Amino acid sequence: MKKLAMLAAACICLMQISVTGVFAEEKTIQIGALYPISGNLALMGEESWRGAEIARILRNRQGGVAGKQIVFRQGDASTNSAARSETERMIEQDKVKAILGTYASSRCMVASEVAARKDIFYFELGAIANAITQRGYKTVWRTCPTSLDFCRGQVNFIINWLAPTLGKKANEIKVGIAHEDGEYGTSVANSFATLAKKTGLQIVSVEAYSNTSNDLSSVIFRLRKAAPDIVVAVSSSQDAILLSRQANELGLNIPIMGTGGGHSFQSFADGLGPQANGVLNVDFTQYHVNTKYTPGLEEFVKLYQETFKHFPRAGSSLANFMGANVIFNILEKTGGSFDPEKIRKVAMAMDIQPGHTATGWGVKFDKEGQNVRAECLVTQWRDGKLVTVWPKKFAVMEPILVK
Amino acid sequence: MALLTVKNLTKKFGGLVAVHDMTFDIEPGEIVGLIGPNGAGKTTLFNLISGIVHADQGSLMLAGKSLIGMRPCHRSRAGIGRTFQVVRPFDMNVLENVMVPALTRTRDTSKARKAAMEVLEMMGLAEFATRSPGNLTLAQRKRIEVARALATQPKLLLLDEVLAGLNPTEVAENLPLIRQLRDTGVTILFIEHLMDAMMAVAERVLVMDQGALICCGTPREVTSDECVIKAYLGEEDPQC
Amino acid sequence: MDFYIQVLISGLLLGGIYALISIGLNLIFGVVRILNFAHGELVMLAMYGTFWLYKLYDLDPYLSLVVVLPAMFLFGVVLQRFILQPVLTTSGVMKMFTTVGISILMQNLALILWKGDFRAVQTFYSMSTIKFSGLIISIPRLVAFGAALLSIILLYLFLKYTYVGKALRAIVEDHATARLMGITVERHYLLAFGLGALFSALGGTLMMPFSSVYPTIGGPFTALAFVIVVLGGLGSMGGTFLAGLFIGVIEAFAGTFVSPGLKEAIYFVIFLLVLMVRPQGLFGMGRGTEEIGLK
Amino acid sequence: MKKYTLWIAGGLGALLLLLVPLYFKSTFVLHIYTLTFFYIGLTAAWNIMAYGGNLSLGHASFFAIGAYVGALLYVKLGISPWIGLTGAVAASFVGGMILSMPLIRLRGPFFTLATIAFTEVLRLIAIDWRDLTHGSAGLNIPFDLGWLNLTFKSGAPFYYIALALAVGSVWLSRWVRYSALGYHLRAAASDDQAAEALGVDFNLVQITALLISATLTAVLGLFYAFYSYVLEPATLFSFELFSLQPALNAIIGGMGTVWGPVIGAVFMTPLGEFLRFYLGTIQQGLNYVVYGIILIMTVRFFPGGILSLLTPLGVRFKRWIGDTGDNQ
Repeated sequence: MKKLAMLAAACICLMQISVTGVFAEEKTIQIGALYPISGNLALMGEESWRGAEIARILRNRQGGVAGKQIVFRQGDASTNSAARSETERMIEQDKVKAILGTYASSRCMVASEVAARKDIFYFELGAIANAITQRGYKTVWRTCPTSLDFCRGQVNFIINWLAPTLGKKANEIKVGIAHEDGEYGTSVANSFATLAKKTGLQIVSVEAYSNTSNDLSSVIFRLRKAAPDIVVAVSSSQDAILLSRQANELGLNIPIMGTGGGHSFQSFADGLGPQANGVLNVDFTQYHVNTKYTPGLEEFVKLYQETFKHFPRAGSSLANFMGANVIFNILEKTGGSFDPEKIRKVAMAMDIQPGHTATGWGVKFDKEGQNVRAECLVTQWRDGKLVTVWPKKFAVMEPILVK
Repeated sequence: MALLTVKNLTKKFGGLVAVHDMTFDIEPGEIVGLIGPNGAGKTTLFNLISGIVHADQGSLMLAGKSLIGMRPCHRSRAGIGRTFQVVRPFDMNVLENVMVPALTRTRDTSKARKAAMEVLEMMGLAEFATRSPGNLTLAQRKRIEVARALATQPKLLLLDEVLAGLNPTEVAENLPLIRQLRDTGVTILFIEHLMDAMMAVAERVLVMDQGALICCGTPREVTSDECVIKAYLGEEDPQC
Repeated sequence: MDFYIQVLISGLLLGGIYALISIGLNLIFGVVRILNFAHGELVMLAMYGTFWLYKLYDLDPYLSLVVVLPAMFLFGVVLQRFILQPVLTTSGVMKMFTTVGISILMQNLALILWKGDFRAVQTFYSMSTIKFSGLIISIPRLVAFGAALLSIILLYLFLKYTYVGKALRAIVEDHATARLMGITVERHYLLAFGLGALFSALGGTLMMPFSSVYPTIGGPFTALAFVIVVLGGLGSMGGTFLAGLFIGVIEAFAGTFVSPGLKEAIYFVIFLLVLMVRPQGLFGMGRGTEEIGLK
Repeated sequence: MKKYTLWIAGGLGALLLLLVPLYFKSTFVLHIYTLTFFYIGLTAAWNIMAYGGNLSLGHASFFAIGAYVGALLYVKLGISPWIGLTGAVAASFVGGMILSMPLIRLRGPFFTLATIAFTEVLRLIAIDWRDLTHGSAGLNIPFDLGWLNLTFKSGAPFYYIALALAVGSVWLSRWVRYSALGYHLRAAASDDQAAEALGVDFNLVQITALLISATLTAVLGLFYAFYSYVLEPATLFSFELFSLQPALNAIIGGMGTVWGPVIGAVFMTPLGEFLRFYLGTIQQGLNYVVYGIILIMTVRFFPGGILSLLTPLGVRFKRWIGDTGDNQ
């Protein structure tokens, strides 16, 4: 017993050194930026962070918020337990009063829970799980669409464009779902199922596959057997290419509609080449869109290329850019103060019509803090570019049906 | 009532017959030697008795209870202690090495520690208790093997060449030990190549050759039996 | 009916690729007795090598073999010589943890150097297929299957008829005795690790036409290779090939007729059962495996 | 007087540890301590099996079994986690018995592979069996406060729970090592045939160690589930976090000893967090590169772990206080 106690004394001083890196407090607005920038979500985590970073640089060039420069306190949510300790570190060590972030729903669930329990504002700009804004926390807000909005975009497109094109009524359309079994794929699959019931779409098969699996032939075979009119795919990253490749290899001539994630990556088209033509995708706003309704998009892309030396890799940076600007506008109106009541009043009063932000979304928060005017657009890969095809207002090309 | 009764014990490794149809008894309190040329099957017999190797045929009874099918750990608890020809100490200090078998008899570590110390004192190893077996002489390590086997409070102790590799003075020191062990009530069956040690200590001797028991009797009878001599020295035309 | 045949064919083709990846591990695990946790990373490194040769010098994946294979052979030798050789005398556990360190190092260096992007190679033949009587066979996968078969045969002949091959097999059975027979065991370890890396590279490169690479792709390959090597039996090349096909077909049928989510679980269960019933593997020769913990 | 220095230092250390939550209000620092205590417990539990020479890389399976059983009993049936503990212990006992079959037949790397496969099977089942475990969507533990529900507003209660768990685990690990089971395990590890010949029932001893280790891990898993209030298979069954990390702590701390794994956990856990927020933010993945290098260097240059560095100090310290060097 005596040895344990002696050891404990040693470990306390060890821990003192390792955790008290307190940063100096200057005249700035400190906001926490929590994204998974290492681990298997590193790519999309970093892309999402870049969107918020561009918004911060732009706003600071225009004088910052209420005369103060905005400073991001960086956090790496590589795992759930990392998300938790980073959130607590940012709140205590860096004294941030608001945090934005996250891209991955499970990281956001943990981080926003920690923030809510300390009455610190949590602005989610990219994670789509419905549950994030359904826990009744006053301090959790979300500017981007939920997985239900994704499915609403898909269902509307299927009913209003695909059905007439195929000459079928809504309840005759057969839909197959192939989704990775992580939290992203599961939440979209569940949302789609609920919406399909309401609108009469028949779901003929739901195939969940492990996101570490390197072969999807069995998914293709089961879809071939079910023979749906369209396959709704929810792929995390490389499984998007894998699905399309093996669909072609094994003769599954059915149109595929992705749900963001792997299908929104430029490397999806680069890897597939001509096979990618015609693959549909529902996601945040992409870059080939009718810019009349997305003011500020060109400016974002210009600054992104200036800062990171290449074209944005996915729509998630744009979504984070738009969300960060919404937060900065709120803080502008509250004069830089993070007082919960002030922020809540200003946020609830916000009322921007669709087509007046960089992503084309409107901004109107419901009582649970969810932006109800965030919607998903249907895009299609055409000659290596992801062009918006639906709804008509945002479309730059007519959608085509490629078997 | 014999302590150990062996009937038609046979063991084959593939085609090679290691032990062939052996039958013998050992009475409680006896010191029995086991001799034979290299490869006669002596160690295999020890492995059969201690359960490391399972017999193909024949029966093996200890104090009336059959050992066939019992795993080595249960045979040890039934009363069979054995040492290995090549010493195999655990990587712990000497006292702990002896405590391991002692702890199969009692769950209480302090009782086991006391019992182990007693055995070490008897084997004259008490002062090396906290040393690691690695830096002790071969003779001392051999005695640790015996001490470990003794700590299981065996009825029958199988000693596998405890004197091999020792210099004459060490042999002289260890020799009385065997009789001393028997006086504590343990029956001893021991393999040894040193004839004078065998003659001095063994009351009865079993002779093995090519897996078979070719002769048994007092040391003097055995050394004058021509089959034994033939087995050791070989001869021009085999008649025996 | 041809639906079942199609599932069988795709299972066999998949099995061929799995065998190709596992041959390297059989050499390393069999000869050098190291539970190599960085095996999947060797495959990943070769895939990145093929990708960059394609992206920067427009070199076709199949041609890039000329560069990737020798490079990976050298990498394997260097890895064994400077990182694993010094710890060879420590316990099996320490060697295993060294390879875990190597695996973590390689994954994150890949993340730092080449970012988290998934990269794919786009060639005219990656989508080409042969179609007859309703069955479809993808050509790049067939090439990979052929390469696996060829490698097994070549390796089998090498191990059986060349002196070096016999030396390696002797080491697999009992490296202590092999040393007594005058075999320079350490030098053969270098060769075994180099060959292991080379065959893993062959697997990685031939997969590029129909697969994409990202830093953490190695993990599932490592687990898979262990399952196949143990099922196939240590040191038995034929065993590895048949075990690879076995797992490929199991995965295809389990995924199609049970559930795609559970196909990996099913072959891990089979792995556990075989490990308990026949630890030396379905086709292994059993000898020489006591030393590393088989009853 | 010298004789009591150890006691005084010990007492002081214990007192300091108890006062930490009062001095540190910030939950981040408390979180680091709590996480470290959890890892001390987990490494000590893992170490119990290591005495017998069996290296499991599948302890995440027992950790997750404990977490899920405890959480599901609470969320679905409203049974307080304190009662749920019995369920967690029972479930991990069953898991342990399943894993005991390969344990008897296999040793060394092959047993380690069996533990990895065992965890993988459970992880995939947990993901696929959505209506029980909610799969990857995750199981949230509702936020109703109270000791009975193991949910608190401040970080202090869980600090003390984790501290108690750590002390308990280390005590159990120490008790096992110096008990009959401990000696038999160490004997079986160094020479199983010789041990068997001396009456050590090899299979029984190894299975007992496995079951103690499994149930202790499951208990820790349950408390961790309520501490982290979001359960999902990817985290709880994670190979890196709960199978590999305890083994790493033990290796770097000092294998097969009682205090080695404790030192390993105390050294590695804050280091992991420290590396992440200092290096991780500078360059993606840099912290893991350093982590990998530390691992390779430890195995290469001081296989005995930190403890082997400390023992010379320990010996000098013992001589200083005139201790006759008992053999512990």
